[in-house]
Amino acid sequence: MSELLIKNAVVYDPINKVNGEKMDIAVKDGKIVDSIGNGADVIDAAGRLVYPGGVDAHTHIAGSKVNIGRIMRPDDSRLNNKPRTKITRPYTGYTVPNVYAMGYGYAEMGYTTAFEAAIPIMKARHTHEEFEEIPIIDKGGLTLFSSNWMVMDAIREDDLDRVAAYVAWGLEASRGWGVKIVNPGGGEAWGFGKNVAGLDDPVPNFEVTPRQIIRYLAEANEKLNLPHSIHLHCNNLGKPGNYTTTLETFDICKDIKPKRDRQAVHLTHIQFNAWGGNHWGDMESKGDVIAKYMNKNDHLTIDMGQLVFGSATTMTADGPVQYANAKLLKARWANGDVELEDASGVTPLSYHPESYIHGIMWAIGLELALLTEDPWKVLMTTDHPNGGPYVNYPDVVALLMSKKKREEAMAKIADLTFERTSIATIDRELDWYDIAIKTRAAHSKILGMVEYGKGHLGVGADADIAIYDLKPDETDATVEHEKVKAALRKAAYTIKGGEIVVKDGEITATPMGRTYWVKSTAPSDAHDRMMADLKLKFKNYYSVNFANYMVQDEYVHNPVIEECGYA
Amino acid sequence: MQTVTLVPKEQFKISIEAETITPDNFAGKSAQDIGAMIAYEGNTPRPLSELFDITVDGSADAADVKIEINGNVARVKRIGEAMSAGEIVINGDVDMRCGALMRGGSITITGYADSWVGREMRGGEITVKGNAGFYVGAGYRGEPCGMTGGKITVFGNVLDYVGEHLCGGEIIIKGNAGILPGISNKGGTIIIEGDTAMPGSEMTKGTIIVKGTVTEMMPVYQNEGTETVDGVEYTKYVGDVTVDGAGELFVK
Amino acid sequence: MKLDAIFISGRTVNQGVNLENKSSTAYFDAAGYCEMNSTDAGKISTDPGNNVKVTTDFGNVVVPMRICEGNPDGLIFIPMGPWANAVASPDTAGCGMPGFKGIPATVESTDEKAPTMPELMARLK
Amino acid sequence: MIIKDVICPFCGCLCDDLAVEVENNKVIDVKHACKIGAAKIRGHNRIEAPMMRESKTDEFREVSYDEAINEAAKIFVNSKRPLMYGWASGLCEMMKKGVLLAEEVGGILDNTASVCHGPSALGVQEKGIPTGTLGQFANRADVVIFWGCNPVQAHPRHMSRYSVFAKGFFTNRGRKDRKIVVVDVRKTDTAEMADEYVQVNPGEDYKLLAAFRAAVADKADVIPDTVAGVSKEKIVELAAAMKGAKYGIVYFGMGVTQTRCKYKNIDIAVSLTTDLNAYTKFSIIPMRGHYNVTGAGQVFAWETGYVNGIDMSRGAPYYNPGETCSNDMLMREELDSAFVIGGDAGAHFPAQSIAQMAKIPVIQVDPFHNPTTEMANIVIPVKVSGVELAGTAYRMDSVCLRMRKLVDVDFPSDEEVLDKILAKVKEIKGVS
Repeated sequence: MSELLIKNAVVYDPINKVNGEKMDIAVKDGKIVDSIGNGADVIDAAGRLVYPGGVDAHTHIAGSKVNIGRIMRPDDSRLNNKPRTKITRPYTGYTVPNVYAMGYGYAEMGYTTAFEAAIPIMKARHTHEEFEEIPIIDKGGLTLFSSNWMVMDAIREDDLDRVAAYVAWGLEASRGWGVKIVNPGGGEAWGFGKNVAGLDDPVPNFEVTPRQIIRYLAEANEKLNLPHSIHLHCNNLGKPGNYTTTLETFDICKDIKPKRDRQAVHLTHIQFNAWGGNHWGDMESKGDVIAKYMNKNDHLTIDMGQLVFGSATTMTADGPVQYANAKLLKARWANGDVELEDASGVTPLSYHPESYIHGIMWAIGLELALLTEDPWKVLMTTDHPNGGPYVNYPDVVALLMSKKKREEAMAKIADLTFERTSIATIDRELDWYDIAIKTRAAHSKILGMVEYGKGHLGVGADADIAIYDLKPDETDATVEHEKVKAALRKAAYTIKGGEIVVKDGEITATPMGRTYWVKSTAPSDAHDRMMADLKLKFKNYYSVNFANYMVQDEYVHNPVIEECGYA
Repeated sequence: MQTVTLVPKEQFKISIEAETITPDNFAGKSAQDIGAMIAYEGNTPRPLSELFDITVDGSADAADVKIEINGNVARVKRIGEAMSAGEIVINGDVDMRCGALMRGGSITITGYADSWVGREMRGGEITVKGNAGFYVGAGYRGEPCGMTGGKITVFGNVLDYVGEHLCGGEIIIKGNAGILPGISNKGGTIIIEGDTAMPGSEMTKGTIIVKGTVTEMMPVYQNEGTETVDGVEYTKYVGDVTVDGAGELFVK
Repeated sequence: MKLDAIFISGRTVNQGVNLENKSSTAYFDAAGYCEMNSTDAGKISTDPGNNVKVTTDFGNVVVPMRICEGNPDGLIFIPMGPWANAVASPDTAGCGMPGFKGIPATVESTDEKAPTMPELMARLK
Repeated sequence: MIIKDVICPFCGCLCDDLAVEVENNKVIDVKHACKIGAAKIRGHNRIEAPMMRESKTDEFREVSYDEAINEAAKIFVNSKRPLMYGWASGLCEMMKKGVLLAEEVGGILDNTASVCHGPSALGVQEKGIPTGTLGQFANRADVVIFWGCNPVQAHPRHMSRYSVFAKGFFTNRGRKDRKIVVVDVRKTDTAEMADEYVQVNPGEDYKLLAAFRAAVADKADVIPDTVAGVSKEKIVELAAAMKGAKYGIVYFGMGVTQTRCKYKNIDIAVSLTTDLNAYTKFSIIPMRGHYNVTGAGQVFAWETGYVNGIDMSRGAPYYNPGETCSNDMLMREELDSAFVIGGDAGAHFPAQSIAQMAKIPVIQVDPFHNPTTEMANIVIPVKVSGVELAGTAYRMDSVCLRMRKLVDVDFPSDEEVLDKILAKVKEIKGVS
């Protein structure tokens, strides 16, 4: 591997508390080193902005939901088309890009790691087949446990260790990195077209409540000492008045002591869950109330789920909400329930500034980020492609950094929005340090990927580096927001594992990334109890045999395996 | 005024994609410039000069450009794609997607127009003197809207799905139409002077008038009695009730 | 005497069994026949095992006849395969799918021999 | 030795509970499979060696793999409009190589769905598809509708494993817990064992489905006395039965995709299913034919954004069934070569389309002699996927499994042949 020296970089590396210092970065054998010989290739950053490679902890980039989105939407696949070149395969698609555009698009923006937000265990092989085709970026996935019969049965029998044993087994079966909970219990109720109304509404036929599902999985998560916390999509998403459920949910893990230096729970795309009012007519933002809670509590992190006007393809394991949206908007609707495990739905739609509802949703995402003081607590995401495609991240960054840009955007948004939100009154403008936290550092930290060299530029980190064509010292991001957006959209350089993969926004190399997964162990007696129940379920209820279920090694060519378990 | 005349040099067998042939692209260009433009014969790029004898008379803006194609272009696709102004006259048959995404100007086809003529049309006018294929004035796969404006007139017959996902504009078929004309019509007008079958399925808005015979009716329309349109009495149906449709279907 | 009928085709177990064995006589037995109900068979005065000639606007084929009382009057079935394709419509109706079902046809009894698979394909070269 | 949990390489059921006995590298017995699956795994007349011929009426002459591959590469390089059809009997691994080759040669990538469930994808593009995994239906469905499909003949173990006799968590009495309805133009074997057989006039499924929608929406007054040969009473009665289901499932097949109105039948069937979700839980699923045609659609979708009929001639994929599928192209006589791999165009295209293939060079990559072989100029035999080659396949409900290798043979795999052809094409074109 070659050696590389990046000179005169203006570096923002929050994990190492580097805040816009001009420095050189030395790279050797794909890692950041403190110094190298003088034979190395040199990139003169010449005072330009340098970030660690972007990390996206919550995005839908691979698997059965993304692919039914593609199959359903040739109208999307025909957008953003680029013919093949010597280096790149063809690009297709805007909200559901093909696997090549998926990887190239992230790399062009200086991103080098992305985590798939939902893997149904029974369809995990599909997710990994797509991982193996997405070029350049490193990947991992969050495995769904939230309406799983094995989990709910163990909870009903108050057998926490058996819950942990199944989580350990499920993560290995799906080659996943963390525990994903979506509308806990609702997926099972959706099996007969129903839903759970709130945290204490028992799941039909299984007699456990969403609160219990969250609590047991959170405790199991810590017993197993997993690198990431539970990753939770709250009940009642997309319903006016749902913020009360969200606040109740926040409290569930308040007393849980995480085993690692991270949050006890991460709650995702909270924008969709921070709605006041009782119905569409009186819907209003509760972003401020959520932010107040965030400012008073440290056991949790959230991510925005920012809305971007234009086309989107909503996809989530929250089957009921996808059906409700499709019915309301008369949109196309795919539903994909997975036996014994979870629901899922895919609904293409588009967001319009003229709609005050979409205006409120747009505002809430920004309120969460701007009203929560500590930037580490609120990650920037659009829940790609639910709030909007990830290629619009630079637009969201510009909004966070510039009140002027917010005002320009607000001019086109329905007036009622501003009676129901506080966005127009917020002056805060985030700086380059905050943005580095919200687009790399905090993502890596909540995932437990810092020790794997992600999201920072300290010695020993992976040499994943983004150089943007903008000089922080000579650019007023609060005013020149177009320049900010353009610079972040096409990186001057993206370096992945020490190799230059993007130059002036164009792909120059397409190495394959790695897949990170967790191999954790629970006590053997709990494991045996779990396996007995699991074998019974395969015999009686699964439509595939146990021997054909787990993802095999052939599907993870470049694995990085975190080993952990009971202390 | 600028007139561009194209005469195909050979009988093309493999379809040629020639989306460059529009008044917008030819405006103010010389025969040499036009000849250098690339069309694709299957996977092979070929300059227009290899495919057509090109003569240019005068120079003008798109609105005053007239392109005349004399000869068989039954295997030349996408002529007039996304044109905004000017005129194209095709003396003969033309292949698929003629006038797709058209915004303005006019296209006249004296012979047969293959499928997807006027696909996703926004404005302007297309006249087909002969017959036309499937999906006249329809949309692309998965798009909620096909034609949103402009006018298509076909003197002969058309095949199935004419005006599918029509969101606006007007389609007049003087001959017969195949099955399911005006399916998912959201607000356009279709007049079929000949016969057709199963008109207006999933229509939510807009108008379909069938002056000939409807050989098969969809079982989803409310009979509202008779009504006279332009002096002719029809039975008026409103539907499609399964989509709470307020479309109006006039049947003899 | 010619019978006007609607032609359809489709899978059968035996056609499936011989899907990878198509140059065998077993494949002919599995896919080279025409089913109709006994009333229709009576109309063209033929018995099971005798050959019938099926003709559509797109071609004709001779195959042995079998009785299937499940067929309504005027409906004939030839399993998917070269014999059915001899009379199928190449028109893809604007969506890429040719015409394997609902094709107007005529059926008449015949003394002609039923072609083997290679013979059928040879007709097209 | 007995290899257990074997996955069957024949139909979309992808049964994964087979037991195959192998003795010195030969399959000698297959257990738990249906007749069709057992026949495929036992295998029979395979093509022994690569062969070529100048004209399609000549006798084949045996050649080396290299000679056949070089000739195939030349045909590709000289083609302006090469069709690349089939893929569905192969594994996902080789399909990815097929996409790569199609991009390099600017070809038309199409799979067997275009004569099978291609129209289903067009219907999904209009309305989406409320569906689930087969075990979801086995565990929950109490109203089961087979519309235009005949699993007794086409998917023999479907009813016992998934749809009719399976005993699930909420359906532990199996058949007794289910109302089976069959809608077809004739009384098939599946209709014989149903609780209710609804005979629909050929080509009129679309109107019948529309009538069901009206009945479900309590707007039966617009329904005439009979629709498509079915009485209004029967339509209203069945609509009520559907609305009263705890969990309804519609299985549909070639009866609706191949008949008049084609994809619009699936379009409106999905709408009916979606409408029913306002009253109860209803799903719909296509009865996919080939064991990995679903995989072909999945792989092509994540590689190119589209499921079949993919025109790569402009360097970026373009999709438009009715313009870019195999039979569209053959009908318009605009192909100058055809490459058939993991599919049998000769046996499953209309004769008039095959007549066009007779005029152009045809390359076949397949283990077995079949009607496409009769049309071919170059034949390259390969391993039988799922028997002699391990890899990935997708079941009809998009659950993907890994097929095992049961025996070793010294034929190359289809993937290896594709790699070699691509390398030769690049060499001839002088690209790296």
